[in-house]
Amino acid sequence: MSSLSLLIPLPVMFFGLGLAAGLARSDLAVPDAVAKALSLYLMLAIGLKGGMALAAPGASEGLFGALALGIALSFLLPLPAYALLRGPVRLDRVTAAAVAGHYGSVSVVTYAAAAGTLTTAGIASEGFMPAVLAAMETPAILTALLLARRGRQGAVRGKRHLAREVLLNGSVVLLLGSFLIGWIGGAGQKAQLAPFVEGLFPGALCLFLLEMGLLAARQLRAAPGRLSARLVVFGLVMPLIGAAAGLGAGLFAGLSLGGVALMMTLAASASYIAVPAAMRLALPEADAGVYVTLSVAITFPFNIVLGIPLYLWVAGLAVG
Amino acid sequence: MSSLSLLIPLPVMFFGLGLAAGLARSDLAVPDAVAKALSLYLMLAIGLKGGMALAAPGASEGLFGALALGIALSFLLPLPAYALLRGPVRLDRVTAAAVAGHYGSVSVVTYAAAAGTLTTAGIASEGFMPAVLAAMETPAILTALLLARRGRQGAVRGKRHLAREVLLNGSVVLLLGSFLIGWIGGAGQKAQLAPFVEGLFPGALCLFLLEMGLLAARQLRAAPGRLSARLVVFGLVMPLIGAAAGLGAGLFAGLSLGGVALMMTLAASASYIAVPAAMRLALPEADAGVYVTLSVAITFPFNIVLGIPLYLWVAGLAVG
Amino acid sequence: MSSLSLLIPLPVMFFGLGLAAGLARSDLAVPDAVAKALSLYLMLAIGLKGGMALAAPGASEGLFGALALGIALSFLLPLPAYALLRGPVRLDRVTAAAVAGHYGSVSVVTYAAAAGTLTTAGIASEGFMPAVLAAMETPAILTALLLARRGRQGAVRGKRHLAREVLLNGSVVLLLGSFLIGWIGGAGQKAQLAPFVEGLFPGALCLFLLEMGLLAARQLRAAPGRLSARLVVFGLVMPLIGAAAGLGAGLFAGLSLGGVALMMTLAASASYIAVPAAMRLALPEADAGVYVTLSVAITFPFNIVLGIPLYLWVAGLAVG
Amino acid sequence: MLHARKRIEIVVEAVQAEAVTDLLDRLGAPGWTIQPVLSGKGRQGLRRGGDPGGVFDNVLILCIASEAVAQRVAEARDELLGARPAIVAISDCSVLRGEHF
Amino acid sequence: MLHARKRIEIVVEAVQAEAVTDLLDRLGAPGWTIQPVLSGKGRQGLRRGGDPGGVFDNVLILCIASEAVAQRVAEARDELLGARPAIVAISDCSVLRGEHF
Amino acid sequence: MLHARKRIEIVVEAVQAEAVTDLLDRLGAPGWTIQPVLSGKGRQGLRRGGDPGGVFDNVLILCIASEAVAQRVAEARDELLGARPAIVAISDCSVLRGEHF
Ligand SMILES: Nc1ncnc2c1ncn2[C@@H]1O[C@H](COP(=O)(O)O)[C@@H](O)[C@H]1O
Ligand SMILES: Nc1ncnc2c1ncn2[C@@H]1O[C@H](COP(=O)(O)O)[C@@H](O)[C@H]1O
Ligand SMILES: Nc1ncnc2c1ncn2[C@@H]1O[C@H](COP(=O)(O)O)[C@@H](O)[C@H]1O
Ligand code: NA
Ligand code: NA
Ligand code: NA
Repeated sequence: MSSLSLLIPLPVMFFGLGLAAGLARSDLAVPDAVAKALSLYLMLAIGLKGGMALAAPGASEGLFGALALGIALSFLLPLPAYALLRGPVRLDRVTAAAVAGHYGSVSVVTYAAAAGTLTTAGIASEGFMPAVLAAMETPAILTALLLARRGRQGAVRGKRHLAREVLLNGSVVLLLGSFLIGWIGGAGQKAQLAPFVEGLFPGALCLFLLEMGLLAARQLRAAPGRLSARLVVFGLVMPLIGAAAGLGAGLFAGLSLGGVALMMTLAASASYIAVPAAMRLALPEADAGVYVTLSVAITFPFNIVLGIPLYLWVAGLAVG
Repeated sequence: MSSLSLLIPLPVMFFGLGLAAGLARSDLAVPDAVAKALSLYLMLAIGLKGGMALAAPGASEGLFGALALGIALSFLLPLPAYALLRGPVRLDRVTAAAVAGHYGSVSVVTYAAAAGTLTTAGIASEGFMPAVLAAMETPAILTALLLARRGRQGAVRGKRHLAREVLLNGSVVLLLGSFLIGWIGGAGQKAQLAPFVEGLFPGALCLFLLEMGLLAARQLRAAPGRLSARLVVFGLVMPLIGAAAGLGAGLFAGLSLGGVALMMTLAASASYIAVPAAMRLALPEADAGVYVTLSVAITFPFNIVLGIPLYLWVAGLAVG
Repeated sequence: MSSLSLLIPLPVMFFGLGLAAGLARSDLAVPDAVAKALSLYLMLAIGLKGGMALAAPGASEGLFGALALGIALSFLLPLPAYALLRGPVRLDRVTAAAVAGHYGSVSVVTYAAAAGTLTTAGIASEGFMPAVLAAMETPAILTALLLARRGRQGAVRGKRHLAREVLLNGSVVLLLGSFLIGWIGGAGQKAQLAPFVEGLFPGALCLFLLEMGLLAARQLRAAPGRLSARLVVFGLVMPLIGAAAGLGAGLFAGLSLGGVALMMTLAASASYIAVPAAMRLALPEADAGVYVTLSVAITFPFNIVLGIPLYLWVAGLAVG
Repeated sequence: MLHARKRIEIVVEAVQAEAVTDLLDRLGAPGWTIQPVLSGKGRQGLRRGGDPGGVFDNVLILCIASEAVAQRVAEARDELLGARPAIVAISDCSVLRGEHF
Repeated sequence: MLHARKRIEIVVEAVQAEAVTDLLDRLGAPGWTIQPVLSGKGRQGLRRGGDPGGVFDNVLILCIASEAVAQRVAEARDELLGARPAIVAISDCSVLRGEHF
Repeated sequence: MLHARKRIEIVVEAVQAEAVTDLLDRLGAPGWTIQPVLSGKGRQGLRRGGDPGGVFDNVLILCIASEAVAQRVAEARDELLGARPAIVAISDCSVLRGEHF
């Protein structure tokens, strides 16, 4: 039994449970408010923990390089995604742009799963990685909009909302804010916050992945005809392209083994909260069934089941 | 003071607080989403903890016997219940069948309270008891439907939903799923999950029992004329019949003291989530005010206040 | 960095984060059910912890004096508040009465922040202070109603609800109930409940203060013209008057340094749950935009940022 | 088969909902349904629920009743307006099972 | 520009909602919307949702449809009433984009 | 005592709600109320809210307004349909306190 458990981390098994329950049409459900609470908790804990780690002497070395490279990845990764989606996948322009935006941005839970795997394996990583996570959330939205508007007239609808969505997105604010608070104030209060920030983390991740599995199943059942075989292939190949780019960026920034693995994971992951909401607002013509399903039901499980161990292995070869 | 505290466990006092607040019409309330979250948490923690315990060498001995006996109890206990309800209590057939179904099934929180009492008293129990809990949830629903249809024509309404409710009921899926995950993957990650699975358990139980007390009060106030004196007596006697059957099954399965006490508690307890929902769907003619109130406001408090200590004492005599 | 962290406790920084996010119109949001759950948790934990502390030998000395003085403060503090609001602030009678009621009552989160500061600083306080907190919640409501009705005919609307609101207010019931349960039953189960009651406390407080910051920003944005400069000054001066009265009461009751600081904090704080709801019901003519905004967006931040350190310093001078 | 009835729709503060439904009960309404409201705008400006005291929460109360009851509700104007409803709108509808309303 | 349609409003137990919407689908309704209900009163007395099994939860189903569909719903009385709705109220309305309904 | 008004009911994606209420404000509506939606079905098939990004959440916007405002809403068809509402249904109602609407 324990050999299986070495292969599949416990939280990932809860994703499987949720997926199986949802596909079998069980009435198991996690209330929305609980899912939102877990998501707030994960961001707060990731931010605080990173900020506290950064308060250690010398820990901020390399921060700005990693931030700049992360932001560049977020801006640029939608370009190969868009090329694939317009070329071989043959998606309409607006939906292709919207999907591309998801792959430039990141998934907080995928990051959390990777961070959990590192913790279990006893591999350290740079304390500032949560800041990179936050910085990569929204630049891709702008690239997606430029791609969608290429050669077309017409203002973006709901500009005011959109600006808020990009600059003041709730995830970004909470991640960066908790990170700063942990950095400024955390050193002295680390022990006091440990039961909340560290003790609860694995359990909360299990519960949230259960909900992600249920959500993935719901998307798969709601949109059976929506994902063509080509789209599914894209959802499996694009993370590998992202991971390769993340590997380059991580090595260039001189990150540690853990840091490179996290950078690969970030680049490989696709947004499932911030970008869908922004796309729905800015590009209502794009098919939400496509981008939500692809991100949640194809790329997300691929990353947490196969991707993370793969990225960790490759990072080990490259750094070690 | 401490003498009272030895008699009444702390979580049970929170049930009393909720009941008193509700009967006095205080505006104290636990939001639905929070109650659902607590209920999900309790099932996940019970399942994981049991599964991890089962991963220990030799711990699965007796599992199948206990499972089979638990399922048999769930199928059969509705029969004496129905006989009492149709005979001395003089309930209409359909409501009698619906109520009977509740008493074959089980209550997760009653189980959690009993497990908490065992932990406090330092008494061990078989790691597989959460699987027995899950297995006993739904067989009773089928017996209830057969009793309701006896000698009558007509298909069950909403069959498709009902099959899902019985086989893929959310509680069953989450309990069994967490149990399996704990079994397969838990050994190595026990320490990491302990703050979540064990540290939070007593507190979460307190909060959930507060909500159960508020709910019991709401039911008692909403349905003053609904429970005849005979029904109330049934709600106090039926758990004793169940506990006696559970005692027999536990001894026959060769369980330890703790295991026998839990088996008695399971057999004595009445469902308040899965069975009410199934009955509302399948037997809309049955009076939901009767079965919910009886289960939540009579049998549940009886079990947690008097039943559990009694069953533990009797199990001690029988096993010791 | 650590010098700033000594000045501003971590939870207070989360209030700042929420406030900033809200004022900048970020879409960061804490679901209602989560805010309610956190509020229930804080009250349950404060009550239990106090009750358990009181179970220690000799710990109840001075309880009744402190209770009586707390109740007297709650009844009387609305009088100077009303005088200021009718005189220099020139508020209409009914709104003035409603606002005055808020300042006689207390804020559970302000108390929690003060208690957290004491814990961090290693300063002890009387175990019975949570009972004083509960006792001070509602007497001020009655004074507010008397002030509003002065010289006017006419029954109070919704009397039945109001009586419940005053006597059986959810916060009062949960605080007092948990306190009693902790007192009666806690001694033996302290260790078992510690992860829930103590381990989670700082983290839960951070999350709740984030929500309070968002709420304060919402109020400030919704009611830009509602708070005159004079009202804002009142919202900053009245806590000082309350704190002075609390200082006298605390010294008179013979409390320790920590106890005096808490008594000052209680008297200085303004209600933001129980009293607003009661006022909306009993005095619908009063402007809810004024009293909610003043309490949540002016007095609350003043107390947690400047007030608590000030009260602690003054208490040190007076007691030490 | 279909019977003509009135459909009464009232938006009111959540804290006042019980006062309104008590009035409907007294005026002989056969039933009512309370629905949640997320936010709204009226003479007092924007209202968004969800504050800790529930002070800014509104609800919508729906009541299907006979013409006679609707008449009485309209006539109980003063008492009804004492609960400060934001809207009281009445329209026509037909119901299945007229015996119930 | 505006097209006359029927507005069908059904209050029913949450556990029966799918039975009702399945019926609406079969009778050719172009769509429907399910809204939450906080509490209500009817012949069975007070009903307040939120119990753990969801047994006392109600929902409100809104369906805008053509006269013909509304007719069929009224005629499917027996099947509809099998789901034990508390209210089935039908009224007139006009819609933009008549092609969709 | 009762004054004739129009009842406008719009089902729309939650992310577009503010665009619709801004339009209502500009067209002179005296107020509006936003209600939650649990799930629904329309031309795009089943829609169930509650995904993390809120992408599939719908809301129902209710607006009681004068005939003139309702007219303007119907005429603002193009702008309104830019927000892609699923339903825009208008019906008759009467209100207490006509001065407010
Ligand atoms: N004309 C209207 N149409 C729909 N809802 C309204 C209207 N006027 C007011 N409301 C609702 O009633 C609440 C209170 O209105 P008021 O008291 O006028 O500010 C608002 O927040 C809206 O939810
Ligand atoms: N006349 C009515 N107007 C509005 N809602 C009603 C009416 N009658 C019943 N209801 C709703 O339907 C539910 C069940 O009604 P009943 O089955 O008659 O008890 C009630 O709890 C109300 O939510
Ligand atoms: N005929 C209808 N009656 C009631 N609600 C509808 C109707 N058509 C659509 N809706 C609602 O509008 C949403 C979106 O519709 P659609 O864009 O047509 O898929 C659906 O999920 C329903 O909530
Ligand atoms: Na990415
Ligand atoms: Na049983
Ligand atoms: Na005060």
